Amino acid sequence: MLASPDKAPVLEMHHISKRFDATQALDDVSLTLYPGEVHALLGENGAGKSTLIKIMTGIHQPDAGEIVLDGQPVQIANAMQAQRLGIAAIYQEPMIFPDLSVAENIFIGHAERTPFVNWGRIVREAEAILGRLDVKLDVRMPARGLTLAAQQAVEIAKAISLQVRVLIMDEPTASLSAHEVEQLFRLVDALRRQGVAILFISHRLDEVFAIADRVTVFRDGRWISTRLRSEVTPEGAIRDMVGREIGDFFAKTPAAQRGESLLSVRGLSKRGVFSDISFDVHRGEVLGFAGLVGARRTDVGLALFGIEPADSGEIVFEGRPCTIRSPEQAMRLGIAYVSEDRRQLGLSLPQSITANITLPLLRRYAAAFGLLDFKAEEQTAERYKQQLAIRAPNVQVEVGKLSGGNQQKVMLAKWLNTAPKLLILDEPTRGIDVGAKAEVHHIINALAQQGIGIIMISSDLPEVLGMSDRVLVMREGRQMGVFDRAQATQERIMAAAIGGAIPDSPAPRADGEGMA
Amino acid sequence: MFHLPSALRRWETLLLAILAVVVLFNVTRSPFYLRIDNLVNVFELSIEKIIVALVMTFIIINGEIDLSVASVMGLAACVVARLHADGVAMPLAVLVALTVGLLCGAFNGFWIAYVGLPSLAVTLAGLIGYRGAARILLEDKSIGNFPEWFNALGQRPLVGPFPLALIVFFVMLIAAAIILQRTAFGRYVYVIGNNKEVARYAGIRVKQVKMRLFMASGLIAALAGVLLAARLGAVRGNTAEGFELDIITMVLLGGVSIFGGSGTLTGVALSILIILNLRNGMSLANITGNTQTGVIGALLILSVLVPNLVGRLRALRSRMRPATTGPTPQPAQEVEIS
Amino acid sequence: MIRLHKPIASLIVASLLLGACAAPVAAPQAPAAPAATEPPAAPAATQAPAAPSGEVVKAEPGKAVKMVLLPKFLGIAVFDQANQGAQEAHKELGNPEKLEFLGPTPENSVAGQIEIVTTAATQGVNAVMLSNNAGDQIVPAVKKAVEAGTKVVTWDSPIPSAEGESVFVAQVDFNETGKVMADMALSILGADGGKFAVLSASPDAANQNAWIAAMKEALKDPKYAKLELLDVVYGNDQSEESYKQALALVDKYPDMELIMAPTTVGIAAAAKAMTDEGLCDKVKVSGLGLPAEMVEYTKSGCAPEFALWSFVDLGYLTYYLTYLLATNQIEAKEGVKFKAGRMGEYTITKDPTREKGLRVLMGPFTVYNKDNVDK
Amino acid sequence: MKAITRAIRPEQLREITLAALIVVVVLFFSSQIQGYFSGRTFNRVTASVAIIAVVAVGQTLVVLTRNIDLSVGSIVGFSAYFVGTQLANDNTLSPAFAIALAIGLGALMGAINGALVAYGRVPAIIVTLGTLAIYRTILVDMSGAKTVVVDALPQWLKDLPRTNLIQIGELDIRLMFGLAVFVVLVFQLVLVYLRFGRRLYAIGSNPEAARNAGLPTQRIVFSAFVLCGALAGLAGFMFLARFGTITVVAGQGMELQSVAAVVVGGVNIFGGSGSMIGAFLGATLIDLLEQSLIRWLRVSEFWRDALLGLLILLAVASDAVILNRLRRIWAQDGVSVQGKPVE
Repeated sequence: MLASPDKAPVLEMHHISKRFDATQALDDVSLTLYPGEVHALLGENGAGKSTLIKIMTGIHQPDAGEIVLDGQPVQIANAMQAQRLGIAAIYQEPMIFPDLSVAENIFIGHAERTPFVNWGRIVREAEAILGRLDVKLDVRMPARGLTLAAQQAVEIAKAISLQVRVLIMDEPTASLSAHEVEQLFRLVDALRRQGVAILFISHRLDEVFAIADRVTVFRDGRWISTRLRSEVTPEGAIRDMVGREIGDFFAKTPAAQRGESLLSVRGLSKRGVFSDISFDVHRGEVLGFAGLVGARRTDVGLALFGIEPADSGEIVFEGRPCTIRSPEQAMRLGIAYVSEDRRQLGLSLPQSITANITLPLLRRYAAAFGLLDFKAEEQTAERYKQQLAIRAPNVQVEVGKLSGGNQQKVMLAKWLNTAPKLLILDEPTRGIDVGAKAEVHHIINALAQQGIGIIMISSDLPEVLGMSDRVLVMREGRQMGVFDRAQATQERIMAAAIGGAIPDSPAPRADGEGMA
Repeated sequence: MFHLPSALRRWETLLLAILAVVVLFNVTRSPFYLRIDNLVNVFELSIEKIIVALVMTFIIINGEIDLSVASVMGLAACVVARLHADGVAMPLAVLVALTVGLLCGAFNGFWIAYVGLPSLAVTLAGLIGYRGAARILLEDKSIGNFPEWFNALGQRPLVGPFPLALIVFFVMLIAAAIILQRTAFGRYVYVIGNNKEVARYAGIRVKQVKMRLFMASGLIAALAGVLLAARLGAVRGNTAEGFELDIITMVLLGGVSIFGGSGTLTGVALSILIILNLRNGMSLANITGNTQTGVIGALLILSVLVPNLVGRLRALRSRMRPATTGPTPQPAQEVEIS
Repeated sequence: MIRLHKPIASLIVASLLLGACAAPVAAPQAPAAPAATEPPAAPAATQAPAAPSGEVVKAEPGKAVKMVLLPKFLGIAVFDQANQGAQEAHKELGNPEKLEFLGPTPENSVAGQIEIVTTAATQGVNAVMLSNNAGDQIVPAVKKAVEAGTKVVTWDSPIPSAEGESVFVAQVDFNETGKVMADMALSILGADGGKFAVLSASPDAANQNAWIAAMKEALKDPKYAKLELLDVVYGNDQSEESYKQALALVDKYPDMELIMAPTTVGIAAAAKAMTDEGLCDKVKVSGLGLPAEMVEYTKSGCAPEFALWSFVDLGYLTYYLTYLLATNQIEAKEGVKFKAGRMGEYTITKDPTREKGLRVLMGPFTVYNKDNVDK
Repeated sequence: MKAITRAIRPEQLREITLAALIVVVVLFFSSQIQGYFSGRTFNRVTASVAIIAVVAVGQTLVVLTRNIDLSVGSIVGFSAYFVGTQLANDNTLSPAFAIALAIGLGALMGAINGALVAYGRVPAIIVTLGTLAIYRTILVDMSGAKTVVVDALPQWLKDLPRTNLIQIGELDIRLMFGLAVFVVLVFQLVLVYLRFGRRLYAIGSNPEAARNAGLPTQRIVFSAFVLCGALAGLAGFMFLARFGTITVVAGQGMELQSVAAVVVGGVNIFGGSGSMIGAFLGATLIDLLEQSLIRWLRVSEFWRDALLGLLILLAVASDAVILNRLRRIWAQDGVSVQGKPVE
């Protein structure tokens, strides 16, 4: 299975450098891909992975260096040419056309040799490819409204339809649940057997070790190491990535004793979305929400935050029954919601770090005549910049220019600044690198210890298991059970999430809130 | 190789340079340009448009558009005239006209903010509908003979050489700049214009902000309409017809993105100065009619095109030279900093 | 420089004219008007009272006066014709300054006219010849211009309140226009009369409104008893809208036999609409039109009769009058007579169609029919 | 319900809603205006909607790509005037040449717009707001204020507007209307069955993804503007044929009319969705309302615009509300648009 040196490499990148303004994004890096290998590329955000991908797909041109395809030096001038050369990429943010049908999304840009669209063929082939992927979608429906996982599936189908020779997968699993990841891996395996070279980028080390043949690590735009999987350990890889040792992540200090009940939810329902959700969150507790993508966990979070209020059910917050119809209302109660989608829902990208952090409480910064106190705003931002170790030259930097991890920290700062009593975290570590992930986990831990109740929605199973005091599992809008830390195992949660029989040792305990 | 300091790449700097050229041209070409009465005229002749341009700046930064402003101006002027002709006291008539403007804005705002219709569609309907309402009020009549004090407000200097409308404009300019740059509301306008979901998820009452903006737009358009009535001393059904495109042109030349989320009042103020002085200069040089609008149209295009081309030329040059030299303008793609 | 001498000059002119007697309004000769109506005799009530002098002032050429001819907007044939006439007079009089022909765009007419008047005052232009499209909205600008020493003479379309305006050069008598329209209607519909409707420009068009009002007034005459005016609609001087409105009139009033359109755009669009829909036998078109635009329809019998005046002459006459006023050779006063080059003698009279204001009446109408339309 | 919602796609739903609104308008005015429900009304509306429909088709192409063309009115005027002048000077020019000239001129002006937007990267609204003024200025300067007069035009052109394609009883299908319908249908097919058409949607739907997918976005946007200009040029020719007398203000205001047609027709102003049929129905609905209101004796001339504005708003609103309602039913019917992996 290992890449055999006897095979000729399909793609070689030699001594590539690329600079943007003041940032040296890539500095003399080289990478070789062999047919039929899965080559994992590791590195913190900012290590230069994205830039390398964009050079491979023709979006950027290198300042220096050489690209060799099948032994021939090539110039990749644009995305179209990259496709023709058989290089395709699946990005971490799926690039779909919401108004086009699923089938067209798969075939746009390459299916037609003539100026005409052969609808019959497109639909048939799209169905065939998705069928192979084991994804059931009406390929004639517009892609608008597809979940991230479904979008990802469409992207993968598209790459497959391209019959690529080099497939770049930039965090394809970021939005997939464990079960979906397994499916994806089966697919990657199939592609590998067909001789496709796969450049696989992920922040989830367990996945990397499960699938990769070779592992290359970048740091700060430089090449650090390339090793066979058998020669590398997780610890070693992390050391290469961050240049230092990282302590045990995924480890919440268990709540010493369960605090008083902060939020109590009974029979929360929203027609057509979720129904009969009941649980409690106590002060200082992390309640994990596990489930497959599409299990409607986010919708429960949105209901609690008043974005998409529930139709029925009881919410008791700090002992007082209440209805939450709008985010302002939720904020007044002391609820904060950190969205899963940083770029679309979480941050105003062209605004500064400061402006983003102070946004929810902006009116508090109004001094005389309603004028904003810029100095106070900046102080707040500086405080969080230090507390959360946000890496940026200053707090006036546009948030859009930060790495994912730092953006995530800005989001956290934004909501911590509202001094929440209940913090809803939706995929708090999606798409951020190991180092940042550990830092986020430390922050969550610290917050819980301060007595904040936390709901953590996550598709990263090890994270859920490591960080939660209890785990609520949802499946297709229904609550499948609540597990204590002690009883929550990967197998049992997966079983609940996919609707199989839950292995019975140790016995699941109805947790006061009961099972659905 | 020429090196532009980064300040020069900013939109406002470009506008300032254009303004300097226009002023220089005017000064050298016409002996009348620098006369104080002419300089007052520069503003006075378009004062109502530039007042509305201020609130239009907010609307466009917010990611919306209001095509109905000119019709609201006309309607407010017609309301004043109609009520005056029917014997209503002038102050009351003005008050009613302002209320009507506010209601028009609220009507627009309701459909846009609460029903969620695109503002282009709603205000296009408003453009037709409010003009129609103005027609209903005045039919084929022209109403004037306003009280002397009312006409004087529009036609005579109030402080120094400045008439009321000009003072209103400068006060509003300062107020608008403060609101946009220094208050929570102004920040909301930007954030919503950039991405209204982010705003909603931050607990900002997006609908309320939009509603208020359109109400302000209606109110200020009505105020401008009343000022116009005072300046012209008479009102007809077609008063202020067609002003919307001029107003939008001013805002866009000011560097406000039509897609919302960015732009500054400094830019809009500069763009107003450019357009007004350019028009004045051309008028003084006896260039009128379509040629004037054509020149302004060309300026609008070139002001965006030229910096784009220069930027790409520089990018091209630097690409052709070996790597690690000078910085290249590459604003399009995000750069990771970590 | 001329402005400096103004008070003195006007004193001289005034004394010259002092004590003269009024003469009846001259019926000016319409040059090459193939089928002129009777010369519009001024109604008795508006007979010009005694003027100080009967002397006809002949323009002294060669004086430098800066003048601007300001049409409603640029790009329209009739205004260019007026400019032709004005340029002709300009050359005749040997004014060393340039005659500027400045105008706004159609969609920005009101604001544009105000701006041009204001700028002209700033530039120290001696006189502006204005075809007013802004109604009384232009008054403040005109007054300021007059304060600055710029004379404002209107032509084609006056300032309704006459404030600030020296004299209005009327192409025809506005009351006469109403009568001519009624006459044409009678002539087309025949002695039995019939029903007709008016397709006007925009509701804000002062000229058209005045003419329609005059026509309504004229219709009260028992002579027109059998004519019935059904409706007044507006095509906003746009081909598309006028065309639509003309057809709508046909649909709305099945027994309508004539569309009267006192606007060149409207009449052409209406005639085209009737032609396209094969309605010419049933519904005729008349009004004010440009011969070149109407040849087709007059010959086909769709628009058997329509009227207009010469815009070239209007520009020519306006220039003469304005030149005389601006050089202070005459004063804008009732009874003042002057000679306008090839067009002969004219007298400034009270304007009977407005409460205040003076006018010089050019006249007369030329009524066009199939015999003279293409000449 | 399920069967219906499965059979109908959202775009079609929009068209059905519009068609229903048109029926409601016709029924309402039939009860109000004598002799309204007749072939004559049909003839009036079809003859009048032909020109704006062609412009709206072009506008739709551009709007689908998340752009806008405000210069169409000036292009219509320019091409009507220029072709009119040529035909007036030389009556022997062939119809084919005249049409080709009109389309070519329009395409040229569209190409300028397109080049500035696609390759100059200037926002479309800025470019076309500018060329709206510039094209008109060139026309005014070029014309010397002369008017194209009917008398000077060749007979075939004068006859064109009254030429029937076919006549069904009282209903005249005019050649010009036939041409407009043909244009609508051709471009509807282009949108559905041509790679080019689908790419217009793709670009409007997600410009960044379109670039990443390797679509030649610049060329496609450029082509959309060229086609829009060409169609405006064709509309200019139709304008010339219909009105004969062409002054330099010809076509003024068509930019907003075409945008109104497109918006009422359910084309998303932010690109990515909509159809030619929808735009055509939108143009028809507006024209129908206008034509009906000017024939409605109950409202005076001065009430017309106020009512028209209100009705346009209601059309847009009802369309949006109905569509939302149906979408919700759709969702609750469980016609899933979620991608749920199945074991």
